[in-house]
Amino acid sequence: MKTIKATLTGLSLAVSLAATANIAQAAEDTIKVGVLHSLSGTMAISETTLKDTVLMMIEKQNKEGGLLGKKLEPVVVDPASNWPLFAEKARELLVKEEVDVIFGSWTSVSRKSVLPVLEELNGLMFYPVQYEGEESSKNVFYTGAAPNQQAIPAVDYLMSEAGGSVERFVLAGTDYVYPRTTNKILESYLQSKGVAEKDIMINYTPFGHSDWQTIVADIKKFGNAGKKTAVISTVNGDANVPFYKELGNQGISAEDIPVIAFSVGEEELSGIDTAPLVGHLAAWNYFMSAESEVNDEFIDTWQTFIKDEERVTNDPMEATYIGFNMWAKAVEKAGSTEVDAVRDAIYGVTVPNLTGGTAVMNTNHHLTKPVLIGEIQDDGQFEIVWETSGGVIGDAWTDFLPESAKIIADWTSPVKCGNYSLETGVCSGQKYE
Amino acid sequence: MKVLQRLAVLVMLCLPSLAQALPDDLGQQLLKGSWTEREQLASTLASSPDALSLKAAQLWLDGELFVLKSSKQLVLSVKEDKRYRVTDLVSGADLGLHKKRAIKKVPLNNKLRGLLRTTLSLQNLQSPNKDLRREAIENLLGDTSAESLALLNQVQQQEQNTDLQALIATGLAVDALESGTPQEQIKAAQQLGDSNHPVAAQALLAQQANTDDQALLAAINKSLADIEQRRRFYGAIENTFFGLSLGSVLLLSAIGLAITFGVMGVINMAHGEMIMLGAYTTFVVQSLLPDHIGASLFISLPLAFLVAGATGVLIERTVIRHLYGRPLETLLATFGVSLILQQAVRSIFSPLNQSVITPEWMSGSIVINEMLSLTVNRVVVIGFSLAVFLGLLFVLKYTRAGLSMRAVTQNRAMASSMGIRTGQVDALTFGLGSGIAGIAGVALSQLTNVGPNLGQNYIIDSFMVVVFGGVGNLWGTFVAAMGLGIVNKFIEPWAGAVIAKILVLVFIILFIQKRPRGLFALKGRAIES
Amino acid sequence: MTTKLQGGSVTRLLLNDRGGRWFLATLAIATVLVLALNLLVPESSPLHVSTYMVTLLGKYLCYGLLALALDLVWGYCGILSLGHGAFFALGGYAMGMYLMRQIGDRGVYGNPDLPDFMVFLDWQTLPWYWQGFDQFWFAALMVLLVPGVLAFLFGWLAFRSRVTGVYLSIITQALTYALMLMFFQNDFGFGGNNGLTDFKDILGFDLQADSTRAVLFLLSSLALIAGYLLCRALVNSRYGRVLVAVRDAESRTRFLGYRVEHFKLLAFVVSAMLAGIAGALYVPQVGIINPGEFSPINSIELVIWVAIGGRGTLFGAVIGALMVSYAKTWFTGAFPEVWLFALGALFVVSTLWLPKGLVGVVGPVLERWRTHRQQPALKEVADHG
Amino acid sequence: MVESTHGKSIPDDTLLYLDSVTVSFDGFKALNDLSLLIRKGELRAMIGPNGAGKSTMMDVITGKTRPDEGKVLYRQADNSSADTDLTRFDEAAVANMGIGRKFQKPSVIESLTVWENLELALAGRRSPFATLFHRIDQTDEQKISDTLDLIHLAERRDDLGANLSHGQKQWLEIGMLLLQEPELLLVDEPAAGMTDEETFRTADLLREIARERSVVVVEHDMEFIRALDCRVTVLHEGHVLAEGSLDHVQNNQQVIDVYLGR
Repeated sequence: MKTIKATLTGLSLAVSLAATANIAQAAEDTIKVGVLHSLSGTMAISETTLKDTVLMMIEKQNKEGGLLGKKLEPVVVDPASNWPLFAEKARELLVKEEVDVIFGSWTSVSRKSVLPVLEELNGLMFYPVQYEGEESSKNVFYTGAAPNQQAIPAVDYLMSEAGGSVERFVLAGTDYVYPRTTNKILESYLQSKGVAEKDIMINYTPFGHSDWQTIVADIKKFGNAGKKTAVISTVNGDANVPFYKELGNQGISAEDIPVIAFSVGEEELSGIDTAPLVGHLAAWNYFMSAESEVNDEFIDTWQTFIKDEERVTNDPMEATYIGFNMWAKAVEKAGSTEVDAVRDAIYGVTVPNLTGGTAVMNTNHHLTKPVLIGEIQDDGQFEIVWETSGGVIGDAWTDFLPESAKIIADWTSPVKCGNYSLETGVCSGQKYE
Repeated sequence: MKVLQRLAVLVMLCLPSLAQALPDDLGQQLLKGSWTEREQLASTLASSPDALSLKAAQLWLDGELFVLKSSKQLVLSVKEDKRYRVTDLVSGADLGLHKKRAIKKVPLNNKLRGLLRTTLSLQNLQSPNKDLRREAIENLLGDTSAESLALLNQVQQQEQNTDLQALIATGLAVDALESGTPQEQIKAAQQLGDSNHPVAAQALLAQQANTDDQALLAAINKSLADIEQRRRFYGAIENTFFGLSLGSVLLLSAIGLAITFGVMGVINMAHGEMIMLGAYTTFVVQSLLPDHIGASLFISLPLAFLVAGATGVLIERTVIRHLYGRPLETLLATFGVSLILQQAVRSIFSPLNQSVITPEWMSGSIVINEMLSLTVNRVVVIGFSLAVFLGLLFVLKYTRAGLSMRAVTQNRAMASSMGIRTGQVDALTFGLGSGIAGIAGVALSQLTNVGPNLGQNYIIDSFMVVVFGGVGNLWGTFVAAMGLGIVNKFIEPWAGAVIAKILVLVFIILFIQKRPRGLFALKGRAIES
Repeated sequence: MTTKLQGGSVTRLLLNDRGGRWFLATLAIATVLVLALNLLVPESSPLHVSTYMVTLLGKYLCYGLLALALDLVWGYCGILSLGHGAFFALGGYAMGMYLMRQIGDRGVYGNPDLPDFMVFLDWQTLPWYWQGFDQFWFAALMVLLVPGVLAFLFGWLAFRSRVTGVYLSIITQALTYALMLMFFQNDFGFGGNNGLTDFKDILGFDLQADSTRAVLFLLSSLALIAGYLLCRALVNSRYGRVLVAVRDAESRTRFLGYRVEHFKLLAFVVSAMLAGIAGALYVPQVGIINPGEFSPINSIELVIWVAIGGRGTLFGAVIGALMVSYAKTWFTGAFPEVWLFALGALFVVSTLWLPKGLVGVVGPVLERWRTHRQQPALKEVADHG
Repeated sequence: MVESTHGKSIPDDTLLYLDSVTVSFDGFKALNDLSLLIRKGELRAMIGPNGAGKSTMMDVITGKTRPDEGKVLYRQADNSSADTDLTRFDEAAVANMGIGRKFQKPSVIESLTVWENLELALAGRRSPFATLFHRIDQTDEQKISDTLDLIHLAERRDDLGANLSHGQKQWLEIGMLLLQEPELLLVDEPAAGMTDEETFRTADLLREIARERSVVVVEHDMEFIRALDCRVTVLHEGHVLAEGSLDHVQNNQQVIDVYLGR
């Protein structure tokens, strides 16, 4: 009942926002903030929340007097989960709306689609989602986790005493770049840890895969071989619900075969009946259950903003929060919203993250932040069972793939390059300046 | 560690329990202590003879044991709207209302959960409840410490139930295979060959690796072969079951379309959204009656039928009515309608997926034996899809309404001249098709996401099924759905999910070449019309 | 001489196609105007057309060509293909592969032989089906051949075994759906979900340069004009009349001694190739091609463009494509939260009140209005012919 | 001389010979061991109650339906030596061998003009590419306008097929048949929905045509048959019930029984 009422108000809010987004264009001398998240199509499920988060941050910032004495003005567009449309919309934001910064994208492909536009028009985008790495663009700041800020620690935990000293691994993922890369990295990492080939099972499924009977049955058989087994899931979005439901029904409990997921957060859980999932894991840089003053405050502001007491927060929201605050700080520091100035100003900027520590923007455009492992609770929350001591530096180019091990990213002189090959000393890829 | 517990239990089983209170700083230890320390505490609590500690252990396992941060007391808590009513574990004294952040759940991870459950379950070796005993014995299997062996032997005397005796026998055999005399080993090896329990295979493999006694090896290999054979046999059964259940999902999603598209010839792109409406109805019912989850599905079925059906009638009266004889236009219009419905749901219920709870009676699985178990919800869905299919067949064949529906769809002019109100009938037919889709939605809400994209995920498959089966032929739809389901499931194991799907599509394309009007096409002159 | 002759044949083509004449004229003028305002007028001036606009329009024109291709088979031959997006996408991939190879060692891994996505899936060598795509002529050939051959095989099967109506529509849908699943696979060697992107330049011209964009836009426009004339020539010939006969009375046409399947096949293949070209021009302008283009929904939207514009009029299809695409661009920007309502309503309303599409409504009105005023002009054209 | 399966001998001037043809749809025998012989330049009327198999027979001859048993032997004018078995060819092939068919319900191409309809039917190469570059020449135009006069549609040459009256459609279709220049015309109920006046003109026309071609007419209208004044075949339940002059068959007891349903 409550949800419905809440969502109804949500609707009215949405409409009014849409209105403002247009009218506001008339307003003079504001700092325009582009919001490039899918509000329709398959990705709307995840991205709409981030759109609202940005709007909340902007509202908050304006209450505190805006930036450089100007008000912030959101420009919301809907790329409709259509990848070419992302490029088109990005261009529209930069050229037609002349926004000073863009917060947006979720899927890798949408980012890849926007990238050339950003680089051509020297735009600035903050990308708030965990991703496969292997990229560092001059015009993008990656505030989500790189593989070494999620996958690697997760494995370490599983192999640890507390994690149940797992010896056998199922790498289950949706068949696209993020899982492919992550699993490649994990594979070589596991082997470096002395896990045998036969103790690793890799399985890929299409997007939105809904019939998991066979695969879950296979996992069960794989797990019956005696050794302690765990599933590392990079299964994406919609496919998760049927996956977990099947796990529950085939009686695979977290104690027998724990599943640790990199794409399942509070938001996704809010769409699942979590009772059968208690004990399954997730690795993120933030959990709603994290205990800190800032987090409590953030949750309160969010729930009042979205007018829903039950509404959850999640890791990409924190990433957006950090990204936004860093940008704001950098703008203050640079005294302008001019992209190059902001970029130079933002390196080394630290802002509090929601888990109590601070996040630092490194010169490879990735963050330093802590990694947490949480166990799913029956209330749809995560119980934090493990966390890294201090922050982990986001690594754009993983050390566990032969080709990318040679490459580093550093946007300050002397390197000034997103993919600088230590071997050849050449900066390949981007071609500006 | 294990040894320690087992010993404790052994002692406890023999001696009368002697009272022993909880340490005062237990709360403090549990909260601040390391995971290893917690494990210590867990096993002592769970294996202690004292009732209170056992209760504490149980609560801890169920995640209902809290610590009041201020006083570090172990407490229970009950939610009273925003606040939590806290009572002391030991004294049961009421400690008043507190904010959520004032209390902390006693930390628990999978390792602890396992530890607590196994240890506690050992208490149940004597329990009158068969399943509890089974669980207890399961915990002893494959763990060959002398103590657990002693326990096994002990329960073997008392156990009456034959299944459980078999289970115990397996456990003992595992041990014998590992550490018995050669004769015992061979006997054990042969014995394990008849067991379906995974530990049997594990033990055999383990022994196979580190023995060089030829006789024993022979016995082991024979037993392994037997087990493998049985596994393959049950695997095939399981696969067929998977196929049927996938088929039943296809059938459910397609059957409504078999009417709106198959019978009426409306290329109904909004069909998926009708399914979606049904699923959302379930969600609404559950959120309105949170205390009657068990019944929610039964309440939802008629409601879903009404909601989707009514929407269907509305669509038919406002849009499709004007488009008869122009099937392609119906495609465009209904596609528009589907966009509108999706967005409507997105706006009303938020774009997030909604959580639909699976009632108790539909979760878990029916265990045939250790090698084969069928998940309950799938069984239910298969049965349900059959029921819907037959019901629909009945309505169309043996009811007046069904008769007039067929009359109108087959010869509109004739029907109307016979005094049938074609307009009404059209509306009813479309409503029926949509309603059925709604019902399907209720069932699918148990298997997959309930979200704005739900419909999109099923629409294409639905069309494939209907067309493959032969438009306008319900039996065709049925056979097509089940057939495709099973084919898909038998390809999947060796080709993988994606390739399986692709192959099925290619198969459909080629099949249509052979039978350009689907499986159950009408021959002869009828083709012309 | 020859030019005059061609001019003559073109006028003859358009002699009794007033709508077409106007359409082509407007298109040509608009193209020139846009280019002029983009390249000659300084950015500062309000008249300046931004490169964003040019690229956007270029994209629309590609959609237009695609819609034209579908109208040839659907409007004139009664083949409702729900999988035409597949041919578009295949053409796009062929071009994308060329652009990929053009990157050379400027990829992020600086590997001269392999595209980036192959490098981090540590493929060692270039798969055979990528050979030759470093040559533009080869890629260009493939842009035509791949869709053409697929259409030929598919059509040959389907038309020979007389699959018609909704059955045909559904298997075309199955086709594009299967292709989508294939291309989504990373093992398939086309970049999986990310597809092909991060293009640098085409035939040595920087893809991000305004001039290159302008040229691509111009090419799209020319392709559309040429495509239109080709289709017009087809439907005006006796062949075209047979197509119409097939659409209206297939079996009758058979009894007249025409091999219906051959006629369908030719139209289908030509249409597929046009779609391929559209895709090939589309990719360098949007800068990415990924399996999403195969999604059945895209093909359905394509059908809707044609229907809204007016089926069986060729230029109607193009107009429909331009209008709906523009509407989408505008809606998604103007009311991002609720635009699907608007689009959905547009589809419903237009099917209810414009059964013959825009052209079907606007056409006759203009016709009447014109017949008063256009007589002399018409004679003139006629004299040329 | 060719031997039929029944050992019956076939005269040399045979154009078409159905040799014990059987067709069944899901058990129901539409044609039951039907044998029929058409001579060159013959005008033949076929009558029979509904479901007698008249249309199915035409389907079999024109290659639309494959018979379960039996052959359809066809002797083209040019090579009278070899007989072709039509059952091995499809509609287009059969049509191009010189067998034209007019349907029961008139089927002209509605969105083409009368002229275009006729042009479409015009004998000539039928391949897509041939049609692509086909330019109509003087003689063809002459042929078409002659036909237009013959079928009295000269003044409607530029109207769409859709806008013709039922009768006119029938005529147009016959016109199309003629332009195909077939050796054998199969005409299914040409007089249906025609005024008496039209009916008689149609009869004359068919007799006219039958001078240089063979014509098989299926019709219910006895007046029309009488007007044709030719050999009549009565079909019943898929085989020949009686054959001979109209009077002869009308006095045949079986025929009477069938028609009066005794």
